[in-house]
Amino acid sequence: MSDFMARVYVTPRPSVRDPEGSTIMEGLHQLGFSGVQMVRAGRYFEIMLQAGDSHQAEQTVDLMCRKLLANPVVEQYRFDLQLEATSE
Amino acid sequence: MSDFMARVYVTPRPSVRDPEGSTIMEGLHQLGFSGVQMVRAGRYFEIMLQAGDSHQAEQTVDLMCRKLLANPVVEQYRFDLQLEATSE
Amino acid sequence: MKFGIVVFPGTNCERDTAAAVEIAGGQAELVWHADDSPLQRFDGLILPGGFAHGDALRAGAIARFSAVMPRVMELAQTGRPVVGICNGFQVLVECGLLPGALLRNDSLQFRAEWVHCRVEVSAPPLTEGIPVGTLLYMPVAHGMGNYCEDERSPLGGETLVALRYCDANGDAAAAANPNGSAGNIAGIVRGNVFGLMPHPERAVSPLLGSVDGLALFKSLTRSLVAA
Amino acid sequence: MIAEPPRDLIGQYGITLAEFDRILSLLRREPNELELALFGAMWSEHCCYKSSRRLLGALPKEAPQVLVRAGEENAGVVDVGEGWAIAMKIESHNHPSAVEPYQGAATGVGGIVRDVFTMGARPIALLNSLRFGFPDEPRSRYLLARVVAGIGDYGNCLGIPTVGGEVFFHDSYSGNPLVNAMCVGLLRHEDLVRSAASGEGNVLLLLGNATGRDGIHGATFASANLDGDGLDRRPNVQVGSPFLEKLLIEACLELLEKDLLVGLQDLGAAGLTSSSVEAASRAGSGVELEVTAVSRSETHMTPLEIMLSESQERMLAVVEPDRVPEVRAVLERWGLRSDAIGRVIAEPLVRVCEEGQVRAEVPVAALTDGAPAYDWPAMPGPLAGPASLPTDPLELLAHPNICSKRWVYRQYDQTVQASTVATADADAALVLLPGGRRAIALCTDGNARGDDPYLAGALAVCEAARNVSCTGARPWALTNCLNFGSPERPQGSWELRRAIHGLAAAAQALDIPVISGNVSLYNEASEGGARGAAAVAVTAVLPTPVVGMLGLLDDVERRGSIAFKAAADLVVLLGPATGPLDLGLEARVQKACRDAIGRGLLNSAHDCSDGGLLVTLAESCILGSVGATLEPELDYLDESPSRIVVSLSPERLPELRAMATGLPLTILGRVGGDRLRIPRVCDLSVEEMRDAWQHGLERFL
Ligand SMILES: Nc1ncnc2c1ncn2[C@@H]1O[C@H](COP(=O)(O)OP(=O)(O)O)[C@@H](O)[C@H]1O
Ligand SMILES: [Mg+2]
Repeated sequence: MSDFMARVYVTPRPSVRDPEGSTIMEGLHQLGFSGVQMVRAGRYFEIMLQAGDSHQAEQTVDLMCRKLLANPVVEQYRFDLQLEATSE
Repeated sequence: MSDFMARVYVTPRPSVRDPEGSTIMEGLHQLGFSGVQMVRAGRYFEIMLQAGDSHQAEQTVDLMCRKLLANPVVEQYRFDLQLEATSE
Repeated sequence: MKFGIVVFPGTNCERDTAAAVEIAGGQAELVWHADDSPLQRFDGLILPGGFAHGDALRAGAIARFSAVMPRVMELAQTGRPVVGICNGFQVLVECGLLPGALLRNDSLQFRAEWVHCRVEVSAPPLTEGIPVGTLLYMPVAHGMGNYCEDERSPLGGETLVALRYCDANGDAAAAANPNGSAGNIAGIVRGNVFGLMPHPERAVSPLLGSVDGLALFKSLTRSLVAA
Repeated sequence: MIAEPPRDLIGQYGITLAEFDRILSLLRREPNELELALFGAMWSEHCCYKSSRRLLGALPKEAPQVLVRAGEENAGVVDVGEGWAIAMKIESHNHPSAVEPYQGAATGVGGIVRDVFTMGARPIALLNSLRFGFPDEPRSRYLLARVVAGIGDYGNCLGIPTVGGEVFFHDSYSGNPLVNAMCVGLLRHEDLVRSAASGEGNVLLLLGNATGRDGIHGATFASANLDGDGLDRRPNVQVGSPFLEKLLIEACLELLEKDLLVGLQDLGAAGLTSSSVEAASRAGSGVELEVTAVSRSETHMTPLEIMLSESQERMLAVVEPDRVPEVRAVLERWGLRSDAIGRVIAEPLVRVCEEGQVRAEVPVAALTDGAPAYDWPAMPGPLAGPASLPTDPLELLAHPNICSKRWVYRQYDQTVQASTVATADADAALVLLPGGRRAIALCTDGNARGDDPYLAGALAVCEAARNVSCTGARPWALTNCLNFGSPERPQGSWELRRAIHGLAAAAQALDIPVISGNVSLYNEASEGGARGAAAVAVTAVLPTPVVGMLGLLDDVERRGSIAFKAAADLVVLLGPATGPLDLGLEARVQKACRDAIGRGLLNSAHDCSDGGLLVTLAESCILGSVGATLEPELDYLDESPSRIVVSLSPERLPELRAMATGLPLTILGRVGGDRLRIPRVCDLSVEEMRDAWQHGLERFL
């Protein structure tokens, strides 16, 4: 078994309104960050998990995202995986 | 001026309790993802901005994080930057 | 006439909802989320408001996987009424019994206030006998009530808008919308499954400010008598 | 077994040299570091009230309705008839909110809720009292927004309606905001639980959250500077989980209903230390704890860290050994962790063990009764009064301290539990009692007008009671939170003393028992806003005694409300046109108002406070959507106490006069039209007044 760190990024689908992103953009403009042209606000998860190998880890994390972490109606996700440690 | 895409990751500081992360972990266990050992729940931002060069972009994004995007008392942040396009 | 009121960890409107059912002449029994025994003994189910699992991730995201949920789906299939109020609506949407999604309020703030809603459909299970255009005065209290349509299965056809936020004159104006929901949607119905953000169980006596919520509960119990 | 003397450590645990000598004489030996830490925690201002204990003796605590007196338990309890009782308390979370406003305010709510359900009461209402710097400062706006979100998110998630509160802005609070939270619970008399750890051999079960390093050394931290690289030396900010708290409430109430517990005690400041010591002290028993049995969320925690941790959402239950399995079964159903961390022992000692080795052993009484009490030298000093209010009527109505606080309370669920009587912007909230005919009235009030802290204390009681009386309810019990600067400065000590005297005198005169409360001292900021002990220029907050009032209303159909109702009604001022505080007069004005409401004479009643008659009248117009025309030439901005503006149909006037014999009573004018017309003061439409009043706060946010 190996330990993996999955980093999952969940963002609103492009066609879905993102009031949090817009509010943050306004806030940044107010603070003087006038060069900001777009902000999308999403969620980020760090997940430590055990899996037999990286292929299995990838499948597991993908399933987690589809079942729970992202809502396909309004969200999209991507993730990356990193091997942290391997034991026998 | 160039266009940059900044990806900002905000997470609870390691010593700070993360009740949402724990609840999500329990949810994953319930769903049968028993290999999950830790979940930290954070926030993720995609920001398009204009800056003179990558050094300036980096400084700007860092300032944004400190001033608005992350709450240093309970959160930490990191970000990466990507050059999207350059105009004169 | 007996209603099951489904209680998840973090649900907090189960007592109010049970009381409203009783005022409307029905009986209510609480059903624990971990209970996976059949629910056929109930004439209908209500998923009440609250914060199941603390709204971790998204409201209703984790509750949807409770042991009781396959039983809820089962009962919905038999055509008996299944009603989700506030957090219960969020659970119904997450589990796919109703289409769409409920996003964070566009103000990014929790909103607790009294609103008017216009009845758009006069049909079981909740608005039977209430004429289209009737205004109902009820409180909302939620942080994620911003209804968003699923582009892949838009409203229309078998899923209808049942309630819209409106002003005191019945206009579905933007200013009357507490959360930014598309088309001022406050509630939707698909056959026997009804979801709404306002809290009818808190509008059941003049002392509380309105009896309009009671009309919905009465319609619910009446629809059963008729069935 | 006992390690070497830690003389050099005493400052770190907030112990003075004199206090250390006191410890030596109580123990008749040197304490080790852990023992010293236990003393430091139990002898902190927060736990033992060393600077206020003696002063609090002045408060009237006795009355026939009192079931649990102030100081006896985690919250006070009063009888409200028909076998029901109310438990209530208010508490400050000022310092944590200054550091992290969202979590500070949220955990403040969590803490006070635990104090109430630990009595066996189901929490039915929350209130709060907030103070910030003026909202033209960005930092004050940020604090306001985050505190309100924190209070709202926590209470909303618990499903407890937040039914009332107050917000006040003044520059003295800009470096040190005040966040006071109040919780009200309902219980049957027979369900009252005590927190005593009694019965030798009974098991101590720690329920809920795992223990981490949260809030350790909170006391020392509170006086450290918060700038620059100080960040990483901060203790962990306490983070709340209302979801876990909700599970704890339900599980604990179920355990109590099934009669499975001997005692129940929440963990608040100083965590396991103060809860186990208090529980033992209340039973006259002792406790033996095994720290390794405590579930921890962090590695390598020392016994000291485990004993002092302030991790949120934990409860200590005292259980008979053979009931433990049943208790665990209930907890498991709610998904809650429980650790058997110790037992009740006969010797009145607190014994802390690590893997069976004794690490600390201290007599309970040394930690509690042995705590020092101080009478700090007191001397009057100049007080910065509040900034004056604008005199232009529309500007006045839009002023942040006058305008509607809708921006705040629409983030609080007020209607959950379906018992809140519909009254937006009421003088006091009404919450139905079981049966639906009777109600309790609730409000919080502070008063920063007094240039004299005595008046601040007395007026807080009077205004709170007047607000309750305006609903028709009889003031029945009060709780208080005393927010002051350092008592070690003579002026601070004087302010505290005077305020308590004022509070006591008013409570006495109005015949209202004080059933609980909390004291928060050292509310000061150094120049520049950061809190700091070593600061050059120190600004203390205005002396801020806050009162939470409970009233009892026998027939909710006969209730008072602010809004003018009917055109042609007479507008009458009950009470003097002006004059200093006269407690006897105050009591009679309030009683007359209650009696008149009880007889159904009045169509509205609204108390007169900040902004004077002008604001009172404008609010009755705005909420009633109707105008009024006033006649007499008075000072409509005068803020004298003991005044209530009522309206009634003209033919009922003789009855009101009969009821108010001996009281000043002035006919002000009539309800009607759509403008408020006051000679030489204003002629404004109700709509323009509403616009100013409703959006006053939003202009800043
Ligand atoms: N200002 C006050 N007036 C009346 N009672 C007070 C006051 N301050 C504290 N008390 C009482 O002293 C006891 C201890 O208070 P506190 O240490 O705040 O309780 P806890 O440990 O439960 O948080 C409580 O019963 C409280 O009601
Ligand atoms: Mg306590």
